Amino acid sequence: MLEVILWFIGIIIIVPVIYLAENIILSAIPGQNRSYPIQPIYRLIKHFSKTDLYNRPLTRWFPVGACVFALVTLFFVSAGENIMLIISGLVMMELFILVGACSTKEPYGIMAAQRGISRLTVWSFALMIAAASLYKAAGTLKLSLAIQYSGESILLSRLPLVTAGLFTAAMIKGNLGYFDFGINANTMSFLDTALYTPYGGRSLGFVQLTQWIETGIWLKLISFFLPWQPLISFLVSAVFYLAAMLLNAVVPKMTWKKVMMNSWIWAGGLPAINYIWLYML
Amino acid sequence: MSEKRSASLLSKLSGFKSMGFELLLMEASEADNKITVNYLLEKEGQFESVDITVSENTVVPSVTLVFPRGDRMEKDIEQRFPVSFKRKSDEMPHEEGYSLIDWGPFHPLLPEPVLFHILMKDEVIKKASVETGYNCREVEKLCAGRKVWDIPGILEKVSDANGISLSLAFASAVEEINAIDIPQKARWIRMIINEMSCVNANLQGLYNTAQCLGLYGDSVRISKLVGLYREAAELICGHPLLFGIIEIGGINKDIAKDSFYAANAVLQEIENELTDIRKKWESTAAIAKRLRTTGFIDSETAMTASGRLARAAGNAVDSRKYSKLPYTDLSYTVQVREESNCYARTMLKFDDLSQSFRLIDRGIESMPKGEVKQEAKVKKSGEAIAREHGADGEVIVRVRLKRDTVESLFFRNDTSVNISFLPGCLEGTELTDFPLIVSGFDLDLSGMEK
Amino acid sequence: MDFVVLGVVFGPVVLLLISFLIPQGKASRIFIEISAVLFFVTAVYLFVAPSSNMFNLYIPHIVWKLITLLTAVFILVRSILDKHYIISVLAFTQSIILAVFEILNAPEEAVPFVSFNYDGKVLLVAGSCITAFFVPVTLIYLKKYFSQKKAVKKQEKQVEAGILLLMAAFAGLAAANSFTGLFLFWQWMYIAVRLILRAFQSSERKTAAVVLVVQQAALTVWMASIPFIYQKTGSVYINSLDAGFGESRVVVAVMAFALTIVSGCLIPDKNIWQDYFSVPAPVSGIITLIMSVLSPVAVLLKFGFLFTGLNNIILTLVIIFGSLIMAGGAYYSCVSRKAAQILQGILMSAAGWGITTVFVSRESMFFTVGYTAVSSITITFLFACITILEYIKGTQDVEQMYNLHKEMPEMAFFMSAAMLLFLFAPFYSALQRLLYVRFLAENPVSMLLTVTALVLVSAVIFRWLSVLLSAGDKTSIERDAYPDVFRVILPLFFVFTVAANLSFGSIYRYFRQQPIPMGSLAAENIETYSELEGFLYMLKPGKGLIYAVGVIVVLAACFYILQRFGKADKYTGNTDSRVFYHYSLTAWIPAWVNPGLILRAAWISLAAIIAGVALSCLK
Amino acid sequence: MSWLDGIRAKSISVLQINAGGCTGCTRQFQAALLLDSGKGITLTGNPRHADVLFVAGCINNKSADYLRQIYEKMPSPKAVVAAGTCACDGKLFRGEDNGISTLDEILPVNAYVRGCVPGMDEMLETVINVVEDGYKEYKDG
Repeated sequence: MLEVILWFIGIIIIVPVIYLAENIILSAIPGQNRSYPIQPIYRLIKHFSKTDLYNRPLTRWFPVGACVFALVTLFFVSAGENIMLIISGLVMMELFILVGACSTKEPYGIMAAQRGISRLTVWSFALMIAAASLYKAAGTLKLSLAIQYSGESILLSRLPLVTAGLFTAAMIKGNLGYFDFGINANTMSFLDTALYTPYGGRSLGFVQLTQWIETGIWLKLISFFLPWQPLISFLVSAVFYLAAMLLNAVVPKMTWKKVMMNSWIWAGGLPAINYIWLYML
Repeated sequence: MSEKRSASLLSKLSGFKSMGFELLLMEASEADNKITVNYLLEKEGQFESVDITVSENTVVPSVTLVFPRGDRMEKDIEQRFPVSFKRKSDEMPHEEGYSLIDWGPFHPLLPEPVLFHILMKDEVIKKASVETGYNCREVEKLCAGRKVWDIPGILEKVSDANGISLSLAFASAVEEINAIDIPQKARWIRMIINEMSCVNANLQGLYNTAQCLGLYGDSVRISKLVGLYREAAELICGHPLLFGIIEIGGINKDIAKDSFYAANAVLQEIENELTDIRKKWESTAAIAKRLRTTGFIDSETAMTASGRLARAAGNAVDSRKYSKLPYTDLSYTVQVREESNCYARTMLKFDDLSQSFRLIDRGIESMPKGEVKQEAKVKKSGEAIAREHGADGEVIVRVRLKRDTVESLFFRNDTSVNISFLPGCLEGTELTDFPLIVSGFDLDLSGMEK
Repeated sequence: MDFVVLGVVFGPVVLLLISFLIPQGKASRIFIEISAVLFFVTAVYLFVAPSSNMFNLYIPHIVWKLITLLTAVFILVRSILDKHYIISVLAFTQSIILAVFEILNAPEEAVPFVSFNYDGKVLLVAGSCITAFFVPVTLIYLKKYFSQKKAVKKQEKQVEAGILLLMAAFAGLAAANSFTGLFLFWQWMYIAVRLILRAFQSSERKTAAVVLVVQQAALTVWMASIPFIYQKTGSVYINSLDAGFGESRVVVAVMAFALTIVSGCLIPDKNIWQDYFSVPAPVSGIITLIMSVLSPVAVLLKFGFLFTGLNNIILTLVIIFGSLIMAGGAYYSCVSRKAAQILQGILMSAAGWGITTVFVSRESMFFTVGYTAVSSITITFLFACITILEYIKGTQDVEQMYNLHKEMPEMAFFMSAAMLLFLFAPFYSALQRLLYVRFLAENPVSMLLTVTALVLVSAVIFRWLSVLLSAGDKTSIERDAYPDVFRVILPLFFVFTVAANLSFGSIYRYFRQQPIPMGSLAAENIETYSELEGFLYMLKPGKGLIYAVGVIVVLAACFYILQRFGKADKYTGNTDSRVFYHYSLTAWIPAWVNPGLILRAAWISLAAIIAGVALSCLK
Repeated sequence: MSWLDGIRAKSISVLQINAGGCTGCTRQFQAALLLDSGKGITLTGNPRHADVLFVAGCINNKSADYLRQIYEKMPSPKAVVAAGTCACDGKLFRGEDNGISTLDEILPVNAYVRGCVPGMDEMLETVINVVEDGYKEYKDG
């Protein structure tokens, strides 16, 4: 139980750390904007200190629900629960955020929700195929049982593409690099993702908190497939994610349909290929 | 307005068109409940003017049937005078399954306020219409009746992109009427200032394009360059936007050659950085592909366009040709590309920038010594049209003077021609490419709406 | 033979005959409603009561055969009158074979001719509840529909008769034990659908006719094959099949499969569905539910043992076909904007699920039965909702449901609750169980197709939910347009739906307590399988109860808030909210890719391969 | 200055709007953000994410309505900064009947940055001070 709690805290902490690292590195690079090292946290506090003003009453409650679901899912992840449980938790969380965005009845909010739904098909497909191949490779869906296989680097050797696909799905969720589903072509920074157009003030704070936790969940999920000690593989996946975030600043944005194609090819195709390939072994 | 008159008007205009004339500007004036619409046509520097006088609230046949570029000018006239033009309306049809959304007037990717109504399905634009008038200040009205000496100070603040060129054009128009010939050094300095304002405008355009491409890093780099440019400008005349230096009869203070050299050094720095960015954009496949696949305009449409839009379609329009500034003493080539898409326009911006840098450099070299200002006596009344090289094309100023007060002032830039082609260009494109295309048109709305 | 079974099978027919006597109008509607309820009650009785031999009455086989013959002859006459000569030729052959083989040769028929096993009972309850709750809504809707269309009373009567016959045919299919029985009841189904389609002239299209012809052809082949089967096995009793013939059982199995697919019209092709789509929402719903979802599963369950013994090739192909139907249904639910069509697609997907998993193992069979029953009940509920919507608002467009929570809050709440209940089947429980299903788990292609289908279906439901839960400004309907019958039926139906969703675990348990009827199957890793948790489809109702109650409470709170503060408060300066239509979920697919075409190519080639493999087994 | 204002001042999202006229002031501000004194200030395109509304240029009747809408969409506490001569007192372009109004006729202004064009550091200092002072509204005298 203690271990679970430690993981719970660790996963919550790691994501701000990633943001800080990104901030520090970016501000060190010449030609990037200067910002305080812990500006993300400042920004979160600021958002929570503001009111939110909507013409739709429910909009400010959906993010709270999403945040709750994220916390529950986080608990499941750190307890190494059944992966399907985690998937359904993530899906439910996404549903809340999308419905909130849709319920503002502002065109750009609805557009964001629409893209979110399209996005959902990709990453949930990736996750479910990953679950299937995990079962095929390890014979179980419980992550806490699967991790012993990963220790002997069976998982990574048998599911390399699934791992890659999962990482791509994490990038999709973070609107990173070529997988940016943002509304206006320039998403100012990672925490200001344009997919969350209709949210503002406190509910934006909740949304961003949700996104932090969610990113942590993804990193932990990916780390289950990596062969090293749990802590080390978690850190490794975090470092990969940081690299993706740094890449984000120099990658041009595309139309969301091209993004969709890319996402299907990379996040949907790789695990599928790997899954079929499992039978060839 | 009777069928017969309108038919005769149109036939007259199309006759001029067949002789190779192009519509330069449209102007209207009101006198005792009669409105006179004046079509000024131009062919290689010679002007033809067609007038038509109608009573109030009449419907005048639209010139767009003959000269498509006249669309925007007609709208301008409609805004100010009680006449209307028989034009196909850009009302948005409401269709089943199509979303109708607004873009703007204030959007991070729109440098100037303008409102787009977009009819789209699954983010593919079916029809788009532009609604302007958000930065209309009625500058012409303000200028009418003022003393000549105030006008350059107003005009240079009209727009960031073309302001300097406008006030230069005004100055040269006034000087033409009063037969003032200004000292050589002043002409050269004016030329340098004009080119520098073009540099500024094109840098802004590139910044906007980088933003539309989602290249956060590059946009930051370019806005660093803008900062550098402003340093250079301050070195020359103590104002980051070169305001307050142009004056009738020259420029209002002498500028030491060293400060020009210092500024030029900064500009060289900018140029090196720009070449780096250009290399990156040309070599990165994703950027080049996206630019190439957006914003295509077919050639016959582009032929009637003007400025950079026309040059991107292989139509070598030399906007420096009719300038009073000593461009003719320097040899320069008109930058032209063939593709006529966003890629061509963006690369032309780079080309124009490097050309401006070269012109500034040689201008500084071959700048004569001597006075920069001579006593200007503005006594004569009269009318003159002055054309000046602007950032993305040509600015045209038409002045009527009564002694030293401005009786009427009219000016336009190329945006008022090119914006007519924007909705047509937007149809069938993705919503995400839409700001990119708009930035490719480099609209100078504040200069257009006055 | 059990009297109750006979009642279930024949009751509707008798009522049908009576309903022709009573005058058209309110009376007959009430009459049909009563019969539907009776049907439901009897089915429930069958389900709970142990098969009672108290009042048995023996019907000699000759009666059945004569009924069969009469049916065939009826079709013959009818088709001649309609100038459908191909069909008449087919019907003629059928009746000849029947006359020669069944009556003259007089083979030993199945004893009893109709009886329910446990799977059949569950499906019967599901189907009968659907009719009980859905038929009244349909009838009220049709009254308005026909009055608008200025149609003659005859058509309305046709539809009612068709619905009654549909019930009877479904019950019979679930209960039939012999090849002749299957033939008979498929024919009834055919007649019923034909009746209904004829009522709506608009849907009398070419492809519809083609489909009907193909169905008749399949039935003729079936009929013609009975003598050979009789030669091999000496009986036409389904369960006595595995005795006797060897490799050619493959052919029988494939034939049974093909007949089910064709007569269930389970073909993932838009053109073929459209003729069932083009009739009004409720009618198309009833047809799809009974003809395309419940009956095929019920029939295939009978042949399950035939398939499990087969070689893996044919089984693999069949499973892939099932998952193809699943994916196709999901895809078509994605591309269509009308609520009815979306639900049709989801139903197809569910049917595909049934076909995919039905052959595989006893455990998965139990699960399949339950899943099919529960999901079809849930979707029927949604069908009823959109029917009422169309009745009141005149539109069933998903886009128009923005301010539903203002106009009809209870309905909006019911709909979204039902959707959420449905949503968790794919996302939590289904995949786990799919993974434990032996053949499916060893079948990457079908697994990928299945997962795609699950994802697409859930995306569609998401889109719908996000519309339902978002607030609108103005209400556009007057409340008094809302008939009181709906006020009564809808909550009842909702309660029943929730109950069905929750009680699935106990149904599952009920199965496991039953002595296994017909040819026993090895249930692989039965323990792990039954230990699987799930929000809904679990053994113990504990978690599911918590989840469902939680969902309903949360939703109720949401809708209360929407009701209370729903209107635009604070500021109204929101001019940028103009008309907005939702994206189609497949907008991102480039133009040169045509999924519909790919699907068509896939199912045609698959069918060809299956046929080839089957024939190659004939030595 | 309370601790909360201190934190807010370390992360300011500015929504800059060029209401019309030459784009000098907004460009100037973009360039100014690269200075060290511009630490923690980011531009946003979304009124719902913005803390400070940075308005420059002449405001005519048409754009005034949109400005009000944008202001309403911003979650409070929020500040409005008028930058440049045009927005502060529309001196040059303001005639009798050309419908140009200054910003304080439309929105409650928290701070003014005068000059054409204002200096970079001035702009940044103003924006930061407005937030540090707890979004207090500007009072004359």
